[in-house]
Amino acid sequence: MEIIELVRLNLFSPMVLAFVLGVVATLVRSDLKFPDEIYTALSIYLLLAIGLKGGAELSETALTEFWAPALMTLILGVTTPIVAYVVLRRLGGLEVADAAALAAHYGSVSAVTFAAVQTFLQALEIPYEGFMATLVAILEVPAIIVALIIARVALGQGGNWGEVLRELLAGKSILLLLGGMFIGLIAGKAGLEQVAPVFVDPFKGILTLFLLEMGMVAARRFRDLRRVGFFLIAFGILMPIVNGTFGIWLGSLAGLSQGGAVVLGTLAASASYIAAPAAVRIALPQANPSYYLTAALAITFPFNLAIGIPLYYGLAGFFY
Amino acid sequence: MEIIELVRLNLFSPMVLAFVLGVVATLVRSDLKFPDEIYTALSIYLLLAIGLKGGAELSETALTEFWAPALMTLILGVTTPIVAYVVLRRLGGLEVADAAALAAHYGSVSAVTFAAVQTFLQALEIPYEGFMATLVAILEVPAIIVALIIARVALGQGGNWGEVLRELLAGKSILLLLGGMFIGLIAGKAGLEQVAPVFVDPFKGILTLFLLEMGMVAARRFRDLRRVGFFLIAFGILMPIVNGTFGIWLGSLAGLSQGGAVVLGTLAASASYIAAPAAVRIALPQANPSYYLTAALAITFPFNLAIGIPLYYGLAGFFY
Amino acid sequence: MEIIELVRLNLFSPMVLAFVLGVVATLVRSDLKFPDEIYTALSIYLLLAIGLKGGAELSETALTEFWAPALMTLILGVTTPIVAYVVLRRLGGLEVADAAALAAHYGSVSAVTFAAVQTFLQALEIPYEGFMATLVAILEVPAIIVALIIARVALGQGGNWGEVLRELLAGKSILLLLGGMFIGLIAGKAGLEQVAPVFVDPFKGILTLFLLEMGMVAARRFRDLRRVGFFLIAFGILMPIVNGTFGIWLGSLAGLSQGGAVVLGTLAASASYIAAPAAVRIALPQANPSYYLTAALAITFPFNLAIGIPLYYGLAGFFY
Amino acid sequence: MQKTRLKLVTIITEAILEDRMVRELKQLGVRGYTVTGEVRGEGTRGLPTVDFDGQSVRIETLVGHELADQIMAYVAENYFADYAVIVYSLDAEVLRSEKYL
Amino acid sequence: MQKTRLKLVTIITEAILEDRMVRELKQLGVRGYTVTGEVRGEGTRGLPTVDFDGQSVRIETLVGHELADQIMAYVAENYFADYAVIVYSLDAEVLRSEKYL
Amino acid sequence: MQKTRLKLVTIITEAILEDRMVRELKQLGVRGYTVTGEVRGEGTRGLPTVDFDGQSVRIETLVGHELADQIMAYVAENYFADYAVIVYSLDAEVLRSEKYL
Ligand SMILES: Nc1ncnc2c1ncn2[C@@H]1O[C@H](COP(=O)(O)O)[C@@H](O)[C@H]1O
Ligand SMILES: Nc1ncnc2c1ncn2[C@@H]1O[C@H](COP(=O)(O)O)[C@@H](O)[C@H]1O
Ligand SMILES: Nc1ncnc2c1ncn2[C@@H]1O[C@H](COP(=O)(O)O)[C@@H](O)[C@H]1O
Ligand code: NA
Ligand code: NA
Ligand code: NA
Repeated sequence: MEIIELVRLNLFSPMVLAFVLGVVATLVRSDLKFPDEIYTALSIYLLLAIGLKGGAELSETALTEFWAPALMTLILGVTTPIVAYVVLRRLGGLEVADAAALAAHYGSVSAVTFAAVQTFLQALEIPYEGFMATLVAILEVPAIIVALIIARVALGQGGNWGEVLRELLAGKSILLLLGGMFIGLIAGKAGLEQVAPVFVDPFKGILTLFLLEMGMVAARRFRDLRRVGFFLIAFGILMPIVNGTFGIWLGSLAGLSQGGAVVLGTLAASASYIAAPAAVRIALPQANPSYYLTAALAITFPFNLAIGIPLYYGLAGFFY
Repeated sequence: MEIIELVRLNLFSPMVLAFVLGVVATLVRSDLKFPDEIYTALSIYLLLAIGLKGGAELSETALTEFWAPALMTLILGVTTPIVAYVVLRRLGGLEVADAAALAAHYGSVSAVTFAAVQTFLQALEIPYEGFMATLVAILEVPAIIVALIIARVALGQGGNWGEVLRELLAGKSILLLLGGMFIGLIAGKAGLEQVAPVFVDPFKGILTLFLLEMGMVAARRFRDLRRVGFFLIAFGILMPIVNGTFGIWLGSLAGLSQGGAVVLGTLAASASYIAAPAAVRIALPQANPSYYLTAALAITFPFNLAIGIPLYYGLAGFFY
Repeated sequence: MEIIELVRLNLFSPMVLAFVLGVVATLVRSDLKFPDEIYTALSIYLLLAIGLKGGAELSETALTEFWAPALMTLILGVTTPIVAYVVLRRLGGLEVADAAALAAHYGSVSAVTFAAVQTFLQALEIPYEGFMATLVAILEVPAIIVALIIARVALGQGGNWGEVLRELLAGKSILLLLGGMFIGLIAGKAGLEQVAPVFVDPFKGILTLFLLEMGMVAARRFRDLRRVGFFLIAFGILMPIVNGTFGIWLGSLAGLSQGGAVVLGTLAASASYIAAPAAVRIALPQANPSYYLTAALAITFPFNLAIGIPLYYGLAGFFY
Repeated sequence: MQKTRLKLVTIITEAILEDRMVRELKQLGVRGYTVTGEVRGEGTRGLPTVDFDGQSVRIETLVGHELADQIMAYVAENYFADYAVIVYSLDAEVLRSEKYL
Repeated sequence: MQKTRLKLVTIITEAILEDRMVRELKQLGVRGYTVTGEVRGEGTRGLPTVDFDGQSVRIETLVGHELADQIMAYVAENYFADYAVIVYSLDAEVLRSEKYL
Repeated sequence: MQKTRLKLVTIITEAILEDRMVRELKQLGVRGYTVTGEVRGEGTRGLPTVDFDGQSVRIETLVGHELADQIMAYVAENYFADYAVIVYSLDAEVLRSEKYL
């Protein structure tokens, strides 16, 4: 299939269309509001479900298959924030704090984008390794730590490192992903079976509801697009393509299947908007949240959802 | 089957019984409370699910089948509020604003009543056209506009019409219905399949939960029944029967199946309590909300749910 | 199977592991928070689902099968709080109000523990009577009344008994259990079928989510463990074992299957933390909530969930 | 426009007491009240009592000076001993004072 | 640190009016506001009107004395007749008064 | 009954700061506090920062006059520069003043 055809297919999925509906709802100033509690509940669900399935798959994975992709993911987590930081400082001329904050977001990962690429591949019936969810967890934290270290060094600050690290690891997205994985690993596929009518079958539907809300959240950030300027818009589209290609390449080196490499590329291309904003807001308060939230939510996320995912799939063809 | 038997069957469905349980909970002053956020979430779900299914069906409907029912629905939307207004002014002696407010509610439509009639027909295995959900969307707005125009003319008011219209069309129920339909139309039946474990299979169960809460909401209005008086109680029962019969007849003229005509009749018979109250409260603030909310929620909705639906089914026999 | 093996099996179920994850989340001071509204919604769901299934089963049960277990349950509800009260006063030296409050909790029943034992038996494919949910409803109220009477007599108080009784019977857990049962009874198995994708299939998954939150709630009580002292910790473990054995024995006398007796034993062993705390807080305000909530939530519930249920299963072997 | 000084009496207490408090406030003579559910907090009593029901509620009522004192005395007498509760009053200015008195 | 006395104006009204009120407050010149959703209550008008949307909201804004009076007059004029609404003002002390004026 | 004048200090800030603020308030010496979650608003800083967590919280604490000033100064020093936050204080009357001091 042509990339253009894949994009079309992807755009016409209920998930992407629900996101569009959310954007429209905000633009026409609808009184539609998702209660915050429901948003929280849906995100708890998504993270736990991703973890559970990943864990149950991992319980049947041999360590020999797993170590190379895990290592490559770690490399991604360390290198991508450094590259992003340099680009943002040199080419974008951003302040240290703002550049480090953005680097943390783009080095880390978006669990919802992971869910979207899974759904995309399943619709095309392209197989990928079951343990990819584990890589989401591995990719989430290191980039944030690396970016914060860069900022500390550049700004010469000291500060309460232990506390920041604890908050990061006990943060809800890591806790739910790792916790779910741990449950899935111990309970195994038989255990997952018992709760499949909640954590497996409705996954895409719940994701659709979540994306409706995400569309509203992202659209509220559109107003800030002018404020962040052209450079950041370009960064929010090009950086993911670079990181995505890099991720696919590392995936192919690690011996992942083509589907697995597409997932790893998408993970690399995605920008965090749960774990990273929370950590950055506390540890780097002087960084302007308009920059990192708008870039991650209003530029990179919709780009990946609509165009990035089929694009990475197309790009993977060059490595396989 | 006799109507009386149908009523019995209908009354003994989990949906109707859940409504009764909600009424009982309020009457015995139980501490059972549905969090508002859950109510909002359930209604978002129901509207979106109705839209999605309608859209997916519409994607396989020929325009030639669809235009006549759509036209008849539009006729319903324009004529029923006018009739209701005249009845309320002439026979009931209501104030202009109160009569127009009620006319808006009875000309418009209740999506939950639509869900209930669907469930009823499915239990009896009676087929109906898949595009009926589209008619819900078509029937929702015109009556409100017609009623507001009547009030404006009768009261000689000017006012910000553009704003009222925008709020009406961007109102959450229209947005979710039309938005869902749009998603269903583009994603098609294959797309719907992907999210069926959320938007199709659990529909009746979610409706049951929603009706439990509706029972509590309706029962809180029972106290107002004395205040609204005998005329409005009679209106809340007889107007639906008139509108229902009219709807069935127009449905039969439009060439709908018998099941489809029952649905259209039920739509005509139902009174809005989401879109209409919101619009009326803003555009006709001087109308007493006790009248329209009590009539729609505490009289007409339970009547339709328990007796109206099987009755319209019985009445349809005379036209087929 | 050995008890130790059963315990292991039970501990490795997703339900129990989710509880552990909740405990861990609180201990590492994660920012994971379950919105209160979601907690409320999940508990409404669980109680209604238990009731519905029980009612649908009861609709196919002969009264001759049912009266003996119902009677034995009533006996449990009257005797266990008396025994608990005497133990707490004589051996524990607790104040009248505190002893009565605890007696109310341990004589009454925990619906979530019931859900857990059901899940346990289903996983082992051990059959039990369908009407057990009815016994949950029967066991819930009498113990609370008995304990309050004891306190009133011992303290020589008068007070508004009618009001307390009304609040107890209209309390949400009784209302949902009995209401659900009533719906299930009238709608029958065919009615339940219609809503099974919501009230049957996802039950274990929803229970898993609920236990995640329960783990957090229980762990917040752990800090109070020191305050309640060693006696209450021992009471919270030994009283359930005594009550559980007693329940199994009465179950065997009543002619229940072995599975049914395990369920009845677990019910007897469980301590209420929905109906009892609400009633006790109002009717016995001078009793210290730290005692009864900590004992029921932080000691007895986790004990039953992890060890008690397989233990009662093992103990049942001696009676069959 | 005529402004009048009234008292805004606020009670923060266990969620389980909401219905009862409201009933009693009406008996004391308040003409209106506003409840904010789902507040949380800590005081000198320790943990909130019943988690299941949401934690605490804030009940506010605009009343005349005398009724304000009566409400505070009533809460002190009936709730201070056994329940997690605080009550305080603020000076408020309103229009249409007849609505509240 | 320099403290300034401002007015904290509070409006409690039907949830359906939230967006409109906020828009109008901005037009009147407020520099900020805070909304607490999901409050509930009773007054002299009886039942809250539209259940679907949550019941009432509380809108609070810290403003200077003059604007406070204007807001109260505005609400009285435009909402007292037809809507369930109350408005009151409290004396508040703030730092950085230029932020609010 | 003996009424005492205290200060009701209110902080409205980003939800993400709730736990930290509460910890720091306790270190400053408050004996109790009440949090209202899920409030929303706008000020001079623009959009709330982290949507995921609910938007803002209101933290209120009844304290003596001196501690009130300390809290306001503390918030000003540590949060005004980088966070969306406002703090104000009202005069409140309470019973049982020893509970708060
Ligand atoms: N000093 C205080 N300031 C604000 N709220 C308080 C204060 N003390 C107690 N509270 C609130 O009142 C509730 C009951 O307090 P207590 O009875 O002291 O446990 C707490 O949960 C808090 O929400
Ligand atoms: N005296 C009062 N004290 C506190 N809140 C009030 C009072 N009167 C009315 N309210 C609030 O204002 C809303 C509208 O009041 P009303 O217009 O009197 O129905 C009510 O729903 C209450 O939330
Ligand atoms: N004048 C004001 N009145 C009431 N609340 C305000 C005001 N200004 C700011 N706020 C609240 O304080 C938060 C932070 O304000 P700011 O730091 O100005 O963005 C806002 O989100 C509002 O909830
Ligand atoms: Na990334
Ligand atoms: Na109609
Ligand atoms: Na028990």
